Amino acid sequence: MASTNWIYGLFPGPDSADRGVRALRAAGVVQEKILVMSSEPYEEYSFTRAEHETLMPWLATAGGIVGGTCGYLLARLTQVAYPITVGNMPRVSPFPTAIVTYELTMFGAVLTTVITLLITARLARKRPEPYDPEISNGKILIGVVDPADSARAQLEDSLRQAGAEEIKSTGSR
Amino acid sequence: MQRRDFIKITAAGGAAAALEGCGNPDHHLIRFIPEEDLLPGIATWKPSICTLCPAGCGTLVRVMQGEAEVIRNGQLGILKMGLAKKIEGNPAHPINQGKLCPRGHGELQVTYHPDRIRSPLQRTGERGSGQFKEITWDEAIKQLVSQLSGVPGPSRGWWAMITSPLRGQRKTIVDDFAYALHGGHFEFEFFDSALPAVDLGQANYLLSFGADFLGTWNSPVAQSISYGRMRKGRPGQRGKFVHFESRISQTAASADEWIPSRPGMDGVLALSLAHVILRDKLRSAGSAGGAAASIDGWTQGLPDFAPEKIEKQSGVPAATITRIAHESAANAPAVVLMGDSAAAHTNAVFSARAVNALNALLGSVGKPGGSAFSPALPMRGSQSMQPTSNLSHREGPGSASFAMFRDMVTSTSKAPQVLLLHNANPVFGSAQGSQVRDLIAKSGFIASFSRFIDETSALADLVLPDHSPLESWLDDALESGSAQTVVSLAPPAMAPLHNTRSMPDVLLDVAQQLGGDVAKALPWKTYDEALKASFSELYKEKGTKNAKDADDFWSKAQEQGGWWSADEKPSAPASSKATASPAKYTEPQFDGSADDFPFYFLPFASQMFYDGSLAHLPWMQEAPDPLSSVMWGTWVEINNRTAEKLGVKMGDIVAVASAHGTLEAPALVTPAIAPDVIAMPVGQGHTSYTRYASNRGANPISILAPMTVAGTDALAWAATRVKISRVGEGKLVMFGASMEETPKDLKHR
Amino acid sequence: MAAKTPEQITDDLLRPLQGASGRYWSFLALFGGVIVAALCAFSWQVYAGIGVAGIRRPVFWGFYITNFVFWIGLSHAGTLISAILRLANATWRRPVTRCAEVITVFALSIGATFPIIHLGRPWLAFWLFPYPSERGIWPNIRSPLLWDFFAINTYLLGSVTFLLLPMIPDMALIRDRAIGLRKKIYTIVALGWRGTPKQWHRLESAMQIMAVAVIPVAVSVHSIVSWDFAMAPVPAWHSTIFAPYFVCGAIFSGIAALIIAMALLRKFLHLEDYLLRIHFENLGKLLLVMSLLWFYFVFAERLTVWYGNDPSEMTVFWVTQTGSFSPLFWLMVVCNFVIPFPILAIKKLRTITGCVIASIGVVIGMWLERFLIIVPSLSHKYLPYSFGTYRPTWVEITITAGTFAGMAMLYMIFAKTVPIISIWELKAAPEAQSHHAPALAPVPDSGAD
Amino acid sequence: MPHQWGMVIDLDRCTGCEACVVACHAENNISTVGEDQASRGRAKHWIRVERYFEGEFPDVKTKFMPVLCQQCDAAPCEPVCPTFASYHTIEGLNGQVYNRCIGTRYCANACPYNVRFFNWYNPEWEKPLNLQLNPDVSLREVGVMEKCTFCVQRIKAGEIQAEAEKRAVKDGEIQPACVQSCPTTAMVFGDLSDPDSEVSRLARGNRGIKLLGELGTLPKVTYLQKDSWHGSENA
Repeated sequence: MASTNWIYGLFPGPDSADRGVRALRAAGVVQEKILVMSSEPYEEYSFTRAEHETLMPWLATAGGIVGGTCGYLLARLTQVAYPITVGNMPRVSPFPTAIVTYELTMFGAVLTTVITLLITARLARKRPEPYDPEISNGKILIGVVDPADSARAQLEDSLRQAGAEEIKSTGSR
Repeated sequence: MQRRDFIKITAAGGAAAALEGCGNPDHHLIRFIPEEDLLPGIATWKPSICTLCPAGCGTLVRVMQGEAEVIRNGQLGILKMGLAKKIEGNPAHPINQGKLCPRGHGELQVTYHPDRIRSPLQRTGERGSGQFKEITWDEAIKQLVSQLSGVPGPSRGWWAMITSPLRGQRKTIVDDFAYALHGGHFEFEFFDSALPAVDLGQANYLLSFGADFLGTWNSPVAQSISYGRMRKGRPGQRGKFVHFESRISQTAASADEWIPSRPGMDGVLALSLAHVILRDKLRSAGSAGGAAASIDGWTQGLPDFAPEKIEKQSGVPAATITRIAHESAANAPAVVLMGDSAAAHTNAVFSARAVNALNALLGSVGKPGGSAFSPALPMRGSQSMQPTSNLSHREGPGSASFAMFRDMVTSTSKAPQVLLLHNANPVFGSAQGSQVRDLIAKSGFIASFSRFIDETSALADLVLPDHSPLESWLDDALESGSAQTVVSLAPPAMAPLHNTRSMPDVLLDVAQQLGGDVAKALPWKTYDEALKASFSELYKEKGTKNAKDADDFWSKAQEQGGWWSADEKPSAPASSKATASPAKYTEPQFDGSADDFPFYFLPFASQMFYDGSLAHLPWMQEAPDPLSSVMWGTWVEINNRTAEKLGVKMGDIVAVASAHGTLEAPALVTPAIAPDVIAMPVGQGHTSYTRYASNRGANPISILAPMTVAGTDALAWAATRVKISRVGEGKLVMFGASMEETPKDLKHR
Repeated sequence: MAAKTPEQITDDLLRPLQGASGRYWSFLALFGGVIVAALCAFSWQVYAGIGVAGIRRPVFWGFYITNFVFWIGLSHAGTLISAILRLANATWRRPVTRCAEVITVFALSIGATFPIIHLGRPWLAFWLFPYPSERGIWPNIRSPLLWDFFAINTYLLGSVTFLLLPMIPDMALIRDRAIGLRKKIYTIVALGWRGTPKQWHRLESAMQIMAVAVIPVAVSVHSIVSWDFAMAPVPAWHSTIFAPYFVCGAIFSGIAALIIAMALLRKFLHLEDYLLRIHFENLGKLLLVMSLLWFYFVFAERLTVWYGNDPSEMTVFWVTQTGSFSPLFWLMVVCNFVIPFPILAIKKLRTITGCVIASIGVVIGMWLERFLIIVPSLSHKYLPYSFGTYRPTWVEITITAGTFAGMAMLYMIFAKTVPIISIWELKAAPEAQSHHAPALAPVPDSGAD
Repeated sequence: MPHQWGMVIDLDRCTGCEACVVACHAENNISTVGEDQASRGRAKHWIRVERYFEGEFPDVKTKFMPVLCQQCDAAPCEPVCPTFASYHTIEGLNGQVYNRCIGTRYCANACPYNVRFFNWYNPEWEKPLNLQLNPDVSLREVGVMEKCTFCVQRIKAGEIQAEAEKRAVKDGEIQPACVQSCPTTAMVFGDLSDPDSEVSRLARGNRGIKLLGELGTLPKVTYLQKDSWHGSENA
């Protein structure tokens, strides 16, 4: 959503933010176009609800399995590839293999978790995104992406009525 | 009596074997040149002789091609040459049969020692300052010749040569040289050498009075080999070994029974054992023969030596003596040895006779499992110069002991005009060494053949460095260690590394330049010529069936490292010429009163340094002492209870003081020594002996009293009393940790 | 602190980032000096040979491995604790977690250097890594040192991410306030955080997963460290109790380190309103539990050895109980039990100072414990002839001091560049939000149209 | 069937003379470290003669026990090495590949017999002592563990020789330096896989024990315990 055309209001707190969101929805703005940003999770508020399902745990598990397999193969294959007997142990010794497998399982799980986070949370991206530093002063940003020019005025009103302290907008007019 | 004769008595009452000299040798002979066509990486084994102790083991030297940094006529350069890489026993050699003691390996480091003298040296600074400058051999020999010409003469006093005990052709050359030039040849050694061959291999019972026969005494490798046989060589038959001494020596450690006895009581104990044997009719008094005849009260059954009577003074329970006597009689063949400390008490002659009598009584002399001398040789092996202060009137060439040199210098109060030194370090190895040092320093001109600047050579005006044994021709005519005739011979194993020359070669050269009697007496150009001459004599005498002609005999001998024949039977030592006075028991005398000096002082030969002559070898310094595990240092052995009384802990520095000096060394607290004895290894405490030995530890000889074995001129080095006191904290460098705990695998069965 | 508004919180916690006092710089210089000294010592060791250290036959491991185990143990402070608290949803954890996790990351990185420092040929340390080399040689998977390699790397990744992820929103916060170069830097590290519900939620779930994952890793790491010893047939090493024993000891020392760190932060960064007595009390209780647990392990271990009565083990046993190592042993018991137990057990004494005193005792005690596990066993291994002793040289001592200085310095720098208490988590804490009511009104789902 | 090299040490023959110790130094280019380092426990003796006293004066018993690498079949030193520097050869030796060693010293800790020695510094031979070095044995640099190899260079030489002559290695043909020089023949070396070899026969004897055998390291060195005297007490 590399759009530079959007309109938003800054709300003092979560309650007004909630109202803002409801107002937008009432104005028929679809969820995808609603823009929310805050300096706190506010998980228990409805305006943050939409985003609550993720595959992350499953991906982590999958990553773990991949890591584990790599670990097992590394342990086993290196022991086979460099066949040297030590201390009367079997060529492929179970315990060490298990330990390495385990460690790399966890490694894989952790790594995938981090990567998944970076991707799904659209972190570490180059392209400019709509943002307002006021957020880190506790303000909550509620806005609309690519509003129809016709609807702009109406959206501004509803945001203001919801309790937005300030309305900002950019893009074509 | 002279030291060496006395030593022989300690052996088995034998007399020195006097041998006729080798006649006129023929010249124009091919010289043997050592092989130098070596393939890189391919080892060749060359026979040689170990010269590090008097045992005279035969060795094989592993020679491989290598690149050595050497100086040749003033130029430093890399030389591809055969280099000795390892020394092993010569399996063919009758003495050591392929085996070697720890010291034997050291000849490599003697050869490659960084502090070896690399060319002739002339003194520049004060005498003894150790400042020398390098000169050429021509200059060096010219100096020696000029110094020797005209001595002895009315104006020019006398001259002498001091060497370690020599054997074989070396001795011949030195003796003849000295005799022809009216000089004296004196032999110096601290510990005994050249003793009997003892056939332990077949012995069933072995009694040892102080003799460290598995470590340093006599021919340790030969004795160890037969000891091994005695223990486990004969299925189902294991000889017993009982050791009498006031301290657990490296040999005593292997004994089935260590019986601590008071110092100097060895003769008493021997006769006490004899007493029991006679009393209980285990042997008849007569069976002892001549050896016993010289013992006072033998025929009466030695009543004075009843175990009960001597229990107190000897410190050995009567019951023990009786038991040992019975065991030894019951388990023939039984052999009795005596040496080291036992032979270093003032009453050692008595002890020696007593032990011989016991040996005779047990009937082991000259028999398998007993003791015997190597058969006599048709070469001038060892011969004593008769004691006389007038060197010009002697019936023949020979050598005297160093003690006589001292007497001559002190009595005539005239130091020799010229003094030659070879392989002997009396300054280090004599009681009151400082006096000996002054004595020697008085000499007009001192030339040393030493390879290293030791305490004595430091006084030299001229140093004529000898080859290392591996670089020189060697020969040895053994008197001991084997039941058969052994003449060892070895060509150089490698070319000389430095600008050195073999001592006999130098003497022959000098003889030629001096001309006259000397030149006649020593007609050979080189040492190997002389050797070859003597071998052709030997061939005529003995070698005819081994070789087709003299040359063949000569080269065969070189290949196998000498000549020996199995069919030579051991010669039963001539039971001592019944000496005039029968041996009466005499109290051992000790220097210093028991009140002022409460402890007996017992120096002992170090397993690694022998008499100190090997202290300059890193391998020997770093090898842990078998008993103390001490490396790179010296120590004072103190009984743990005594130490407790004195408040001395392991490693504390203690001062050991005799009436003749004091030394300081760290204490080794051990249960393996009598509470009234302080023991100390000989070997460390050099003031000048290369970077590895100089100023390391203390030298026990330096505090010894000049006591001699009564009736001889031999030093009674175990006859000094000392007192000790704690000086302070110190450090012992030990490889092993504290030793009292024994892992259960080793618990004594 | 209920009084504190979000703005105040932000200001208070960002204050440390604005400039530093002369005292700060002088401390930094001091620690820096020690570190430089340690680096010189190590360079000297590499140049002259490992022989400049005091280790010798038979004590082939000394201070270095002691430090290795000690620091790895210390690293169990943060991640493990904060992970457990996070899962247990203990709200009081919020101000504590970050300064704990920082300890983990730094202690772990410091500890991980010691296996390399102690090598005879450190320049070949990379031979430990499993990579296809032209030599065709793979490392020996059977060696516990290899397990260490894997475990430590996993744990490092885990704890670093565990520390960094919750830092992102705070970085964004600073980004928005900073100017100039700082702004540029923080803009980068903020990874373009905007605080959309999606980001918030993903972050939360990631942290949940991490919390679950990092605990078993932490346990495995110290178990493996213990197996470095337990896998060798050395008296008093070859024991099944070692893994749990080490893990317990690790957490033990970790909490102690955390308490000390918190006390220092509280004092120097004036965080009296954030790091409250309750935090110290709770951690103190935790420490008390670990102290008892530790004592229980030590007792169990000794008891088994004593009844087992194996000669070689008994040698080591007596050497530590009554022999040459006994002073250190009993000092350890005092530091780890006799001092902390009463202080932490008696409510009156369980003050901040009390907890700190106990913790200092524990840190010292646990270092001694590591030392006493390694050295007495090695110096009394089976054959009495080759028993030996060990004295550290200035090299080992300097390097050890250097690592402590390093820890302090890293911590100081961190505290000056990142809010040591997670601002957003603190704001999000219920008590911080009490001033605005939760949303009750239902939200009609508008996703349909 | 590859050889399985083993050794028997008869404690009843051993006199603790330490010929083996010096022979080993000479054969294997073991550097001497000097007094200072020796005092810090850095002396290297691949074979040592342990000496133990039992009892108090005058009833003191002495025991010598040469200890060298026992070449265990289940060697604790091997699995702990991360770089395979210490490994098990086909002929049953505990090999030590100096070039692979990075100096963790783990093997030395794991070894119950303390027979592994570490190069704390680069070895030095003051010229011309370097000429004594045995070209068949590689030198070890600083930071490398070294140990008794049963004189593997001699074993290989013997095997190559035998192969060249198209014959099996004769019993007693191969001798490590220590065995070679032992004056009392207390040490016997040979192939344990050959039941008729002297070493096998002796190892089967009733005096045979394994040092610290209870650890299950399966040493290939057998000690024959000191015997006692069975002679008669009376004539």
